[in-house]
Amino acid sequence: MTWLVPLPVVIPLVGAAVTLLLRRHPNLQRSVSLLALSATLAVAVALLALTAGGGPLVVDVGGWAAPLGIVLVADRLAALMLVVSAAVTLCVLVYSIGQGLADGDDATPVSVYHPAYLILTAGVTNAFLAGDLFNLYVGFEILLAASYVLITIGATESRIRDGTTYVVVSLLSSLIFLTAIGLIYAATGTLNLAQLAGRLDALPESLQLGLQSMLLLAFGIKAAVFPLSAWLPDSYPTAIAPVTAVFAGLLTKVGVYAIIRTQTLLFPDGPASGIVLVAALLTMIVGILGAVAQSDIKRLLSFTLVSHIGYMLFGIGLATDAGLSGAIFYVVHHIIIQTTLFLAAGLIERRGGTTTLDRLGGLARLAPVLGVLFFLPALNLAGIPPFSGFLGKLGLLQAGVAADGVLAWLLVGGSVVTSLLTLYAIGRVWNLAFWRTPREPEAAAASPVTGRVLPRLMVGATLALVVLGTGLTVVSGPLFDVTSRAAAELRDREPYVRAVFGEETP
Amino acid sequence: MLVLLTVHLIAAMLAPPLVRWLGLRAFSVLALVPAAGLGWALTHTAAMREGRAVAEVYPWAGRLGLELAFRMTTLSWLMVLLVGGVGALALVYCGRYFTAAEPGSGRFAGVFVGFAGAMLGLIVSDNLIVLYVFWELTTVFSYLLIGHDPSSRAARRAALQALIVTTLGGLAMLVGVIMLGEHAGTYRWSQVVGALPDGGYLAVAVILLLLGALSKSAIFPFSFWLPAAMAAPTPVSAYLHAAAMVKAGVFLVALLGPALADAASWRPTVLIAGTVTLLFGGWTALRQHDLKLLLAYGTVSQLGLLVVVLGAGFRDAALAGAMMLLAHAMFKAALFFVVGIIDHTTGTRDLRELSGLRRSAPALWVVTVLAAASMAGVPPLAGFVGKEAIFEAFLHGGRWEQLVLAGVVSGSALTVAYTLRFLWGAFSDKPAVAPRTVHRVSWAFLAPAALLAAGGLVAGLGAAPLDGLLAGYAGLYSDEGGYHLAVWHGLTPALALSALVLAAGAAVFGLTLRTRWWRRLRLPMDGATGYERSADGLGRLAVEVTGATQRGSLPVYLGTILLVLVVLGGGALVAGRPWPGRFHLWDNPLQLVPAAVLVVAAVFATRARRRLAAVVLVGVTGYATAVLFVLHGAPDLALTQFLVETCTMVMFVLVLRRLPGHFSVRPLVASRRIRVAIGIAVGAVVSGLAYVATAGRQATAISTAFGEPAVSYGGGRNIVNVTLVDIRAWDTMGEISVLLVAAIGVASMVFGGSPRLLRPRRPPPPTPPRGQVWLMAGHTLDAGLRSPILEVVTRLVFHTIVLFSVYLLFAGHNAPGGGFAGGLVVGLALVLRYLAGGRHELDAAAPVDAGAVLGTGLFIALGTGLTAMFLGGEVLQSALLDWHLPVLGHVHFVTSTFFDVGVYLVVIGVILNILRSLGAEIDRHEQAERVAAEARPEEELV
Amino acid sequence: MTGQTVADILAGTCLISGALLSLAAGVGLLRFPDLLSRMHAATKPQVLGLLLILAGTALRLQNTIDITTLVLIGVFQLVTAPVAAHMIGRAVYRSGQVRADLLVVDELADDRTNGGPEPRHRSPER
Amino acid sequence: MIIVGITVSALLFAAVSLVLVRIVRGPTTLDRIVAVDVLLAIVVCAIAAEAAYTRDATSLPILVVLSILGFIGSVSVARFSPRSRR
Amino acid sequence: MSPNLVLVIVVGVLFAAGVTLLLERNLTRVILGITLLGNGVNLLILLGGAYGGPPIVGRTPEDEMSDPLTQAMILTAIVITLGMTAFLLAMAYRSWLLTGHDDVQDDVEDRRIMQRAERDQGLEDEDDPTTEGTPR
Amino acid sequence: MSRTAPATARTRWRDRIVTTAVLVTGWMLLWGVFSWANLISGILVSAVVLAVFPLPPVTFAGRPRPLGLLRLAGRFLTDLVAASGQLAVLAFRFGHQPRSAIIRVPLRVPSDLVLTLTGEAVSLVPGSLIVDTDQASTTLYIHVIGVSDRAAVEKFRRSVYETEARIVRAIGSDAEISMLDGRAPAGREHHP
Ligand code: NA
Ligand code: NA
Repeated sequence: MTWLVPLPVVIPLVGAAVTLLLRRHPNLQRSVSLLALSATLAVAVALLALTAGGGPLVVDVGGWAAPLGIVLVADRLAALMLVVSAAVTLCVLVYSIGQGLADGDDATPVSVYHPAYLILTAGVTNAFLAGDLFNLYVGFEILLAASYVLITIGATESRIRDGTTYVVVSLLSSLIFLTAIGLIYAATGTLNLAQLAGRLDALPESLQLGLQSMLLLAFGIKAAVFPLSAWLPDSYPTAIAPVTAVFAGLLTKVGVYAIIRTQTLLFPDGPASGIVLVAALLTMIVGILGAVAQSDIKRLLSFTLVSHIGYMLFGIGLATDAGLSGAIFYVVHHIIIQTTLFLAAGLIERRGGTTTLDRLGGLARLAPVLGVLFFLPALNLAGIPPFSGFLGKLGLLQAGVAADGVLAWLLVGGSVVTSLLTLYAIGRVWNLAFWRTPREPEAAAASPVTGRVLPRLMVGATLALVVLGTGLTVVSGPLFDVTSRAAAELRDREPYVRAVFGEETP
Repeated sequence: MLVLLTVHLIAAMLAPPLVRWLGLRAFSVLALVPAAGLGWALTHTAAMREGRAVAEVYPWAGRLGLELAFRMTTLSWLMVLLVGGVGALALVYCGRYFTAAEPGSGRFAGVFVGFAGAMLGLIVSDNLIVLYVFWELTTVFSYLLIGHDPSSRAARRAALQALIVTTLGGLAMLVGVIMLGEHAGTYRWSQVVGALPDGGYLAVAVILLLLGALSKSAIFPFSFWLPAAMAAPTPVSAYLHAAAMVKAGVFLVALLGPALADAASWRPTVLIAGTVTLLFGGWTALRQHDLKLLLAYGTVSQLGLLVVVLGAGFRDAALAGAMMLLAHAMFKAALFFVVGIIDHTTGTRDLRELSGLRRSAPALWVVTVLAAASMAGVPPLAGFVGKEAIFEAFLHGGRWEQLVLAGVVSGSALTVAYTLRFLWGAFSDKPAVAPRTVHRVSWAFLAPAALLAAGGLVAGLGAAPLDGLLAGYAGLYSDEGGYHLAVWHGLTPALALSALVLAAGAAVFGLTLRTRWWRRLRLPMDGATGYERSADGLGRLAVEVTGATQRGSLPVYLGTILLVLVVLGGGALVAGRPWPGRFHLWDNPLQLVPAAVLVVAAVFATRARRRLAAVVLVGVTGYATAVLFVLHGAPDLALTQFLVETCTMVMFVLVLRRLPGHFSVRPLVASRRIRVAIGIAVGAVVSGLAYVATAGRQATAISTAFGEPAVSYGGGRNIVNVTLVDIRAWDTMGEISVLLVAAIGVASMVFGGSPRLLRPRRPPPPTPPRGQVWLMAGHTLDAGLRSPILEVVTRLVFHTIVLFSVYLLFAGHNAPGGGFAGGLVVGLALVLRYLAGGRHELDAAAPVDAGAVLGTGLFIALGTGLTAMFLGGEVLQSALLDWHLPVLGHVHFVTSTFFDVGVYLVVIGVILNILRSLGAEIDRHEQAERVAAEARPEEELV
Repeated sequence: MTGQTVADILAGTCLISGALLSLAAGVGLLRFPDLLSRMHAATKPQVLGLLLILAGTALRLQNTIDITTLVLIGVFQLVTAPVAAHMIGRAVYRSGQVRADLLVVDELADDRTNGGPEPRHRSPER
Repeated sequence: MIIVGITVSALLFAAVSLVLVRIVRGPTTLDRIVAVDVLLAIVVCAIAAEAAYTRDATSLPILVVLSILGFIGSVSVARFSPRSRR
Repeated sequence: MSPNLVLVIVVGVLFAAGVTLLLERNLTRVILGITLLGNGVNLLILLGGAYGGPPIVGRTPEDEMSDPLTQAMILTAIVITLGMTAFLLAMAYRSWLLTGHDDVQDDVEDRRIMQRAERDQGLEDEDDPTTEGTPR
Repeated sequence: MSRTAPATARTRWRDRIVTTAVLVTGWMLLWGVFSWANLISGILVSAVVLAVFPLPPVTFAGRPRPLGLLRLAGRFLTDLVAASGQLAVLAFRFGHQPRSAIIRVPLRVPSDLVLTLTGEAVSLVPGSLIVDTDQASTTLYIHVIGVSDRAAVEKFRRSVYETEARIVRAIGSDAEISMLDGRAPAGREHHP
């Protein structure tokens, strides 16, 4: 069944090609996009089922056996990430279709949204499947290039300003990544991750540290790790809601995924885990303090996004099975929840005309459904049990307590404080936007983008994600089984390497 | 128990529609749900009497030690009775308390039932994490209940405050739970007790657990949230703040006490915090004018008492505590109901405005007196039995217990005093106040309170049978206490203390009526101020930290990232000394020439003040790089680099033609120095890393094995090209996606809608002149821009250039070239057409949708990959086809050429799209502006 | 002297001459007083210098496959270099970067002030 | 042939240096563009000379590219140079 | 493998110059900085591969070939940089079109918070009764 | 080089064949090897290129004359060498500021192709370059360096006419050649 492995990349790309050709048929375009992402989801689910049973699935692209060619590897982690990302991108696509985000500007001589969105998806899936360092870079480039287009869609003044920050910072991170690849190739003569695992071990420790820190830096920017994170709250909130949502949910996690992959496979015993833990703590605390200081929902959510990246780093930095498992679970949870919240924020903007707290009010009464769509994921984000945010945090706290180091204890404390402040921040949002009586009750009706009735597709897509996020609680048992086995597989390294090279390891 | 919980959940979700359907009657229906809990517990009375636990276990997330493990023992049984009973009564009461027009009553009912379910779950959980789950759920539901009327600012703030404070404690408790669980290897309390840690670890865990318990039960210093939460509707107060939620903390103390009371940190925490709360709450209650607040502070005080007693850590105290727990739930809920009735019928709860109620509502008066007497500890009511047991238990303790006893006695006296204040305030005739008349307090409205008040009497009189049940809990302590609950123990010291308490309380009440000085006695800083200060401090901290880290400036962000690079990379370099000594100056001395050019151009590029000058200098570095490629044996790179450099130059020119010639801002010297310093540091670190990494290479590169298979398997001699279209075709596929999407982005950016640029109808291009024309639309270009020489040469070389691109495409497999280079060459040919003939010429040269070219190209490239899969190979696998044909001889073909054709088309589409956007569309903008400027001649165009 | 040596000597001469012309171009580019003059200096390596070097290369490579390519390079260069020079020269003149004091005559300036030369009716051919 | 190689390299290096001075100095964009054109011509000479020296024709396609497309950059600058409109 | 010092230095200079430009406010300069950095990275990758003749079978003996894999990587990088440059230039143009300049501006919301920090203020109290409408 | 001649099917075919032949020649030169495969593929590729990118037909009225071509090439090369030498000397003559002139040369043959080719030939020779053209009057404006006086100006103008003549005699039609003799260039005469 290895033929399934390339499909999560190929299908969206085919979709992109077709939607480019269908510029004049918006309805068909939408169908193609939906079809492509649904198919991707189906393939991802199949891959997860296959990898959960057996070992990693490996494809030598073009028949060029490793290490000569590029390998695509679907192990448990990759398959899990594929499923989640496919589900989320599909929901967001539905939402954006609901938003009436057709490629309406007839003047633009090419279609923009659908191809860019599908290519973004392909980039994400490629990054998850890459078994080759340079191909990982290419995956990143695909998703980044598409993200540049999506974040500036509409090209308004603020989107250009904020988009510039995003684009330039991302370009710098790409350059750093490429530099790291150049250095790693210079030192090892290979790009194959499985082979690198062996060859990097042979290098002097300081050189390993240098290479590792360059990779960490590149991925840390994308994952928005403090102090590399300040660009994120300045850039994400301005984009259109579905774009912000999918970026916030997914793109940062690709960075986290890359950190997990390289930390475990390439530098398992490196001295950098201390750095990771310190960064985790700072990211949590500085991020959540930023959220507390905000007075706009989207910006506030962006800061919580940064802050909660700290949780994932916490688990990665612990470098134990439990920690890694918790981190992976948290990644899954956070992709879904953060996306949901930004979609809900989009609905808030549509209903209330703004996302600025001091101009919103009374939404709980005006739009009770919206209230539910925001409240549940918000509680989930704040780690209120029994939601997945709590379960992820629980896994991490258990791992931290079990690790029993000074940094680990500090992080346990930091996690708790972050959780509380997250609750405080979203509690403020709820109090102001949903409970307080609005200052100008009819202001909402005045704005052109707002409507008394929220488009059904948008609500439906958000609801689907809310259900998905809540459903994580129900399936948390099996899910934690998967993440634990994925973590064990990662930490072992052996299954991955063996899957790529067969029995004889080069 | 899972069934019960599920019933609660379903009922909670059905409540809103039910209320919409049945109106207020729905509340009575819903009351059946908590009542079912009560009934269910009662069926297990026998088991409790026999000391058997009722247990159920369901799996959840085993990896986390999470399982739905439920276990009902005596303590939980008692709590289930209280929660179920009071819950059912509160719901019945709600049906009268609310009016049909009350907004959100459906939601309220749902949340209320949900809360009852959460409370039930909390009580019966054996798994500590599941307990925490329900614990937090009660917090959230109480948040929603307190904020039931969100238009009140006080309610909103109180709700948030309660949420934050109890969650703070809850999180601490969670960490404590995890500490115990990780140590024990299980989270089932019934098993954890057998595997407790010791020493400092245990002490810390206990403190954390108690933080949770104390904050939940509004114990000092967390007391402040409870009175503030009185913003909630009264049934809520009666339920949450008398019977249920606040009892969760007490429950936890009672649950953990038997196992943890001997931990070093347990008793000091519990006894001190409890006693302080008891006194503080009682004292503050005396000062209240609002009946509800009076009761709230009374509750705080009583909770302090319960914590002290249940946390004291020995059998008799535990027994007394259990009795007190029962008594308190009944009398306090009853009194809250009473307040609600008063509020509802008179419209006020201010005891300064209430007068004459005793006469106008005699039934209410009787019920109130009965409940209040229990609270004050008047025999033979349940409160009295509890108090007696407490006094008795502590009378026989050591010095600590004696001290606590003093506190308890004082606190009980205060209780008596505020009880009297309550009765006096609500019911007495006050000369200065007009008497309030109460119309018809319906029996149904009063019934819940009456039932509970009567319950106090029943429990008091039935103390002896209760003793048999509650002893099951007290027996968890292994000490030798032998006290039994009873209404009458004879003339004991405890009885004397009870009498003393009643007398002292009456005296204090009398004193407070007459004097005012005592009102000035307050705690120097209470928790509420602490909370406000913490919130303000948090705000300040958040603003300071955010202001310091979130500068909003792109250069600062980039600089930070680069500094991290310098620190991490530099650190690794420093750690790696001494550096390897083997290096060579150059591979080829000729490298010095382009290297020198490159260095000079790069340095001057940073200093250029004209845009195009900088562009040219950067372009020179590109050319120099290309030459370095040539010298390094990389002709494909050089070829592509030259083409890309030319394309880049054209793109810059197309954009910069519209921008001012000079850079707008002259950078400040200081900031320039910083930039240069960071630049040099980054350059040094990267150089260093490059040096060390290269010198560190031991292994042979994998690419040394490319040669033979490139020919035999990839079918080409140019290994770089085979790498691109075959070995690493997957990368190339990604790369063309990048290009494609970037081109889309360029169009999106330039064509993006903007009112200023609303396009006029495209004027038809002028008809071409008859006779010899060189280009399709050269005549449409402004005469001043045309050049016959350029047009003629373009006409003559255009096809040749395209032909050359095809050559590169096909020759690429064996010589420098390939799809990229070929596509770029066609792109530049189109550039030439555009330069010579303007935008209409571009349209004429490529009268196709750029998107179609892009899509087709991508499709072909992907199609190659998929076809290979359908034919049973791996994705993007290529096949070698060799034919012998007449005339042509040997024909050798590799299917990866198709892939390269896809690349070729995508690159053409990209350049075409860029040219349409940065060239043609910007032309149009320019033209539109010129037309607009001509329309308004007074405006000077610069 | 073998044919090979003769070819090498010839090639060497061509190469060195071409390089010399390039140097002269560099000097002219730096020294000539105004832009149009400097442009004349630029022409040398673009035309004769290149042709010489291509000839030298041809003498060294000595096989058809490569020599045909060299011929193409030469032809392309001869066709395209003047176009660039013309376009730049035109831009230079129009942007006024001409030192009038160094001009003996400027008949273009005359025509521009007089409205350009008369258009001429071109007789149809054939 | 070594002497030829060294001489040619030295001459071209000197030429490139002078051209570079013009590129840096300007003063106008057109000055720089003219200089870049010369630079490209010198690059073509250099690559051809290198091919001659090593007797390796691999880099000839580069020269084809430069000879047939190298002028497009300058033409675009000239075409959009300010006030080049008559 | 022994590093080539000339290339090492060139890489360093390109990074230094590129970063200097990248840290400017002006988008055109930023783009140029990225171009310089791109060249620098490409040369860095080149440095990490073997030096030799063109990797074309038949023209160069296999053990004298330069590393084809680094070249494939660089080629990919060159082309990606081309796409990015085009996009950034379009952005610069758009910025100019909308604002009249291509300087990257600071974030307004961040500035607001920084000003509050400078004035030692805490959070704004959005739940201020004055900002509230009249209840139903 | 007609502008009005109706494009008959025959001339269209002729034009196409000429163009294709030129392209196929280029193709063969690129590959550097004559083979049937190259010839056939060249024809195919040329046909595709011409079909995908149509351009207005160029009606080439003249015919190549070997002798004229040879004369043109020879003279061009000598001019090239001489001028390059002169200019090199000029470059190295320190302390000397060469003077120059911008000269109007209205060509006698009213054809864009002749204009272009003459312009190219003039440009290729160091020391002269086209600063502007006037298409309507087929006029070249040439900047010439190293002219110190009027006489030199006139000498140069004559040399341009000679170049024009050589080009027309190499590739022009009989009608065009006839225009070279006796007919004074149209347009205003140069100023005294
Ligand atoms: Na050839
Ligand atoms: Na010339």
